[in-house]
Amino acid sequence: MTRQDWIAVIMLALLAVLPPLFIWTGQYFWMDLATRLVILAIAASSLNLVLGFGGLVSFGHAAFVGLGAYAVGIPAYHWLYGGMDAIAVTNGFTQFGLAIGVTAFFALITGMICLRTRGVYFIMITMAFAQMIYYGIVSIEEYGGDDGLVIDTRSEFPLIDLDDPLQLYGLCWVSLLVVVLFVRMIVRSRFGMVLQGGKGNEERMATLGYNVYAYQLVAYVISGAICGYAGALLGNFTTFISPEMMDWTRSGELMFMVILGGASTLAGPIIGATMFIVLEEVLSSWTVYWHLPFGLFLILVVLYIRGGLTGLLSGKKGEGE
Amino acid sequence: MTQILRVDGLNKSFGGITATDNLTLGVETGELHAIIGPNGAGKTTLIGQLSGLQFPDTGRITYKDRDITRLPAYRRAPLGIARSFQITSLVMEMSVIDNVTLALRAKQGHSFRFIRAVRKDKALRDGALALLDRVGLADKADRPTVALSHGEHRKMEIAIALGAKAELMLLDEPMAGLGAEESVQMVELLRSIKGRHSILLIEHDMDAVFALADRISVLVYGHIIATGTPDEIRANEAVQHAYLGEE
Amino acid sequence: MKYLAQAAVAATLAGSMGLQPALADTAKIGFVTTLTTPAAVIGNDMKNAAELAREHLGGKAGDTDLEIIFADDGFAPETGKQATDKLVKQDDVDFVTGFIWSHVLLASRKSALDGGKFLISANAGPSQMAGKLCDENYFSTSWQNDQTPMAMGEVLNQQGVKSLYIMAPNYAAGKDMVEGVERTYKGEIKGKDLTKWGADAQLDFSAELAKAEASGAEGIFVFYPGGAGAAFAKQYDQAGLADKLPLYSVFTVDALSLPKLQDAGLGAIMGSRTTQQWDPTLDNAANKKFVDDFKAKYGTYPSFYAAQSYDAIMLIASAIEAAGGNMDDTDALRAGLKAADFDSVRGDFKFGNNNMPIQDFYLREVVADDDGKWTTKVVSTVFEDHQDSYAAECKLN
Amino acid sequence: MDASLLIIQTLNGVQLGLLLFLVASGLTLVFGILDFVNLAHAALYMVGAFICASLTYALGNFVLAVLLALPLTAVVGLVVERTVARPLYSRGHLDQVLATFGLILVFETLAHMIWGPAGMSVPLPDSLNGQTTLPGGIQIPTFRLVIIGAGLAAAGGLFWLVNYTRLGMLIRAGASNRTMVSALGINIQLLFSLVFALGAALAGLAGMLIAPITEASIGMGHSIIITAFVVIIVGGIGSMKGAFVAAILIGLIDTLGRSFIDDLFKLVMSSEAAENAAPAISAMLIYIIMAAVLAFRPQGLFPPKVR
Repeated sequence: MTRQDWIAVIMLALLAVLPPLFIWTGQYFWMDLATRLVILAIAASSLNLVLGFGGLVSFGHAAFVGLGAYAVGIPAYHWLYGGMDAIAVTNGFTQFGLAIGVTAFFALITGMICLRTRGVYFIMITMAFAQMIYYGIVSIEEYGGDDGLVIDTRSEFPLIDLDDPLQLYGLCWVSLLVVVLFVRMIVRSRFGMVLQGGKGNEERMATLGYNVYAYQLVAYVISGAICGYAGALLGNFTTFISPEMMDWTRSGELMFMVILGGASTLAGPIIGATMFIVLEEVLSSWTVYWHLPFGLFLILVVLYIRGGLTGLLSGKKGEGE
Repeated sequence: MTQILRVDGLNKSFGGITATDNLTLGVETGELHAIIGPNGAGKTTLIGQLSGLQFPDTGRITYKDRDITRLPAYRRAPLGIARSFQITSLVMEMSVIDNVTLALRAKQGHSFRFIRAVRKDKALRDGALALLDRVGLADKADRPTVALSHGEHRKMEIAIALGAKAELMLLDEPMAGLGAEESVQMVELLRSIKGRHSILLIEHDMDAVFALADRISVLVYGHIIATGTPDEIRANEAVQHAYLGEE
Repeated sequence: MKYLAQAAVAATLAGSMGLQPALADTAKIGFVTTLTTPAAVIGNDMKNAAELAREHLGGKAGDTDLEIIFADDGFAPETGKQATDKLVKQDDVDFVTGFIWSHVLLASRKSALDGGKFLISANAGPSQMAGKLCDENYFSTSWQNDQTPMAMGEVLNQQGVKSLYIMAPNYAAGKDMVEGVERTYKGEIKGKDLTKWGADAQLDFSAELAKAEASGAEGIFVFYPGGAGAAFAKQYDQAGLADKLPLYSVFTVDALSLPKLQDAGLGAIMGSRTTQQWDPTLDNAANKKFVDDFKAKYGTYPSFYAAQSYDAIMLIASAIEAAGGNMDDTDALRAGLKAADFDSVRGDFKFGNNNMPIQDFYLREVVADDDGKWTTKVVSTVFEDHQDSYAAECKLN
Repeated sequence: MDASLLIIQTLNGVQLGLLLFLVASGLTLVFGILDFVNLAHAALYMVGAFICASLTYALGNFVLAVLLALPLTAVVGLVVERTVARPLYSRGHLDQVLATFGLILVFETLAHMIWGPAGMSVPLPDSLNGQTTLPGGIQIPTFRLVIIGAGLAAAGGLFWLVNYTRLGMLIRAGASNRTMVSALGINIQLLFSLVFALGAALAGLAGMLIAPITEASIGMGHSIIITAFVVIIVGGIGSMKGAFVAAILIGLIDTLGRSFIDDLFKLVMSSEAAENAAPAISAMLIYIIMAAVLAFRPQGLFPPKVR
């Protein structure tokens, strides 16, 4: 275990212990924050797989989160109000499966086009696809369009009840743990080496005989699917979904979490999401002009904290994109 | 002898600039064929087309009697073509040995393997260490690539090309930026692998080229103006006029 | 031991959040409105009015202290819901009010009601919440969205406008407004445009105005609240449509946009007509005091948003007083709200079965006041004691 | 379909396209030469509009205000260049995107604090405020023609600057080969600062021109920056010609989409569904175009020759 792994372990342990304390002491709002944090950490971890380890700066990951959330909301909506019998279910396995399937498919189709481009073209085309989905959802009147959709019933799983905040949190936390371990496994596998090689030098990898495009596409699909899963959790948590979740600024926030915490580290996305939530909460309860210190902080982090907080904590200078 | 690589009537232009102009060239199996030419002669563009990172506008590239003109780079490598890069293009974030194992693993089928950690693969590691030993870098195997000197990076390039077990090695200025001492080492290293692989060497260092090459082609404005043994090239008037004369 | 530990942890947590233990004789009101983005201009007006109301009450309802906690919805339903969650779960307010936007209210509804709080809309009036989604703990001091445009539809009929072009933003209230005018208007509708809304709303209406003009309609009905109203009015003027395509608007030309339009010298807006349940010139003591003090304190006319927010605080105070300051007696509080026993700035009104106001609607006209400031005045009463069309769908009685 | 309506909408589309070009040209300049992704370009657009609005009230004259606001916006651009942009030139695009995203938040909040949330209307002189009758009896707001004129003039000026001046030569050289320019012994820092300031002024000009139509408001840059990026990506980053063609194309598609797409949809679906879907679909259109262009030409329509 490296020092960075230890930071991840400590973060996960803290996240396992604190929220039950919140419940115990009746701090339900803090519980909400912790749940949101963990879900965002999952999404940020999946973004980190492509952005940190793969060097693919996706500016459209919020679309995957949003799609995942709608994959929960739409079946629940039809289950309550009729129509579309094929997907009118509240079964959690079906809903989450749908979330993963839809986002993986969307990532595959868009990835096939996006990965043909490089550099800023890639940044912008991923954003463009996210905007397409955003406006696509806005145009679907039945699911509320711009107004969003209230999810009246959460996903149903055997044994656990997501209406209970602690159980919902438990599911999110276990999911985060699994995702972090999964990312760790991938990064250390042969696949992960090729992915990181492609980030460092794509031409080199090609002349060695690696079809970098295929590896990147697979990584992109995996990342999109995990984000879709995070979105399904988010939908269950907020019980309200709207196209706002997919706005380009949300994608920017996810990127910020990864960079703030430290790209291409395991702990980075968790720390980044934590800092993000804390900053947002503290600053916004302090002043309505909280975007000012928040923006300044963002600029300072980018300018001066290369390698993110994980880099600072582990005493090792990260790469910093 | 048979030709391992044959290039016929290759043309490539960017915008209005012709980088490769009706270029024809053959590399015999087992020879070290050097290409020299002044700056901007189109050497790197040529190697790009040979390795498949760029595609020619017209013309034809044959490798072991197979047309590979439009074959992408990652499909040429399995056929036995390896290249080194003029501007060092190692994966700086990775350790020295990881860079080399990447080359070894490329030969072992696909890498869509998600579960097992690669650093635990003993056989791979041994293979990579052996290669690093050949270029004299075994003791630095686990250091981050970025920490090595320029000369050592060039040696890593050679190790990686060797690791690819290539039949044809395309070497793009391996001496570039090396000091006198390092150049001598590199010449020795190249001499040690010469004969076991067919090599197309692009190089500025005339001493090295004339010491190593079996045959030399002279590239000027994207066109080969002469091909021959080192002695023939030295004696060639057109070459002297177009190239050596300007030095 | 467990309780001790629990208390210690709670104290630590609460201490770090700056929480104080809730006092029994304080009633907390959460006020969700827009304080960022350009729409903050509406939010600030509402906030000013709520603070004025508290001031007029002396900070107390009976013996109970009133505390108002303002929260920003960022002009977006998701953020608004989060703000409501925080008010409910962390601040543990007794009432949640405010709500400019229908979609924000719809998104926040469950958070407030499931948390056992009273929800009082000071503006948004989505049709769902007047009908199927009505709730015994949900009240409104404004209107149901359809009502105001329905009044306008009636005005259009009276004035013999034979065909109409409609423009509104593409969100819950925009759709309700369109539905409202279509409900009463009997002429031909030549065309309809729903434009992008939200933090990056479409504000350049060149294409839509050109379509409207080409449609040959005799009038144009629009709903563009907040800053978009001023932008629309300007382009309407620049396109020279004042003579060709008379403007009939709801919630568009108001005390927020008029000063701006006056600064920009947009005379074309003078005389333009709009319907509303309230007007600064309404002749009753409560309104006079409200408008005069608001002007004195903030230097501008209050908008209808302000009037409704003022009423919301007054309504809440009247309910607390009726319940004798016992914040745990929800039934008494509910009955107090339902009675609407306070001096509303719109004059008397009562709640229908769905807790929506049954009230008069007026036709208003843009005029200059004695000081030359642009404002509105009442021309006539369009509806008396008007109830919204969704009351029957509500299961309450 | 009504011919005169089509003409009016085409003019509206061209006007929108030229505004987009003003924003996009600055972006593509900064991007092409400095290799710097500047999301904060949106903030400069907003800052230009607010400065111009304030000056219009202070001076009582819109035209004068624009002339003064242009250099002021350029100065704001210079400050941004010095403080935030310069340290990021050598970094990756990711850092640039994030830092300039932060700048947007800072600028928008500052604007909120300075000018209030309400936004400012910008009054026009009477001469610009009415309508103009074009041949064929088509009436169009005069100021929209002014925007078209100003946009074309700015485009012309830029083409002249880029193609016939020494600065332009450096800019073109810089767009295709940065090392070469620095090798020429040019004060590259100064060139970068100038280019950045020029970009800021162009964005500001666009903001100033749109303000009298909508108003100067916080958040006004939010949607246009994304569209402007679409423009330069479709046109090919660094290409002025590409930016121009793509801007006009996207302006036309957006405007004509908004005007006619619901009529088209009504042919295949209920009129209600068409009216609801049309606005979103026309908003999607430009992204669909972008994806399509990049799918077939990953470098955009007019990629700069060598990079």
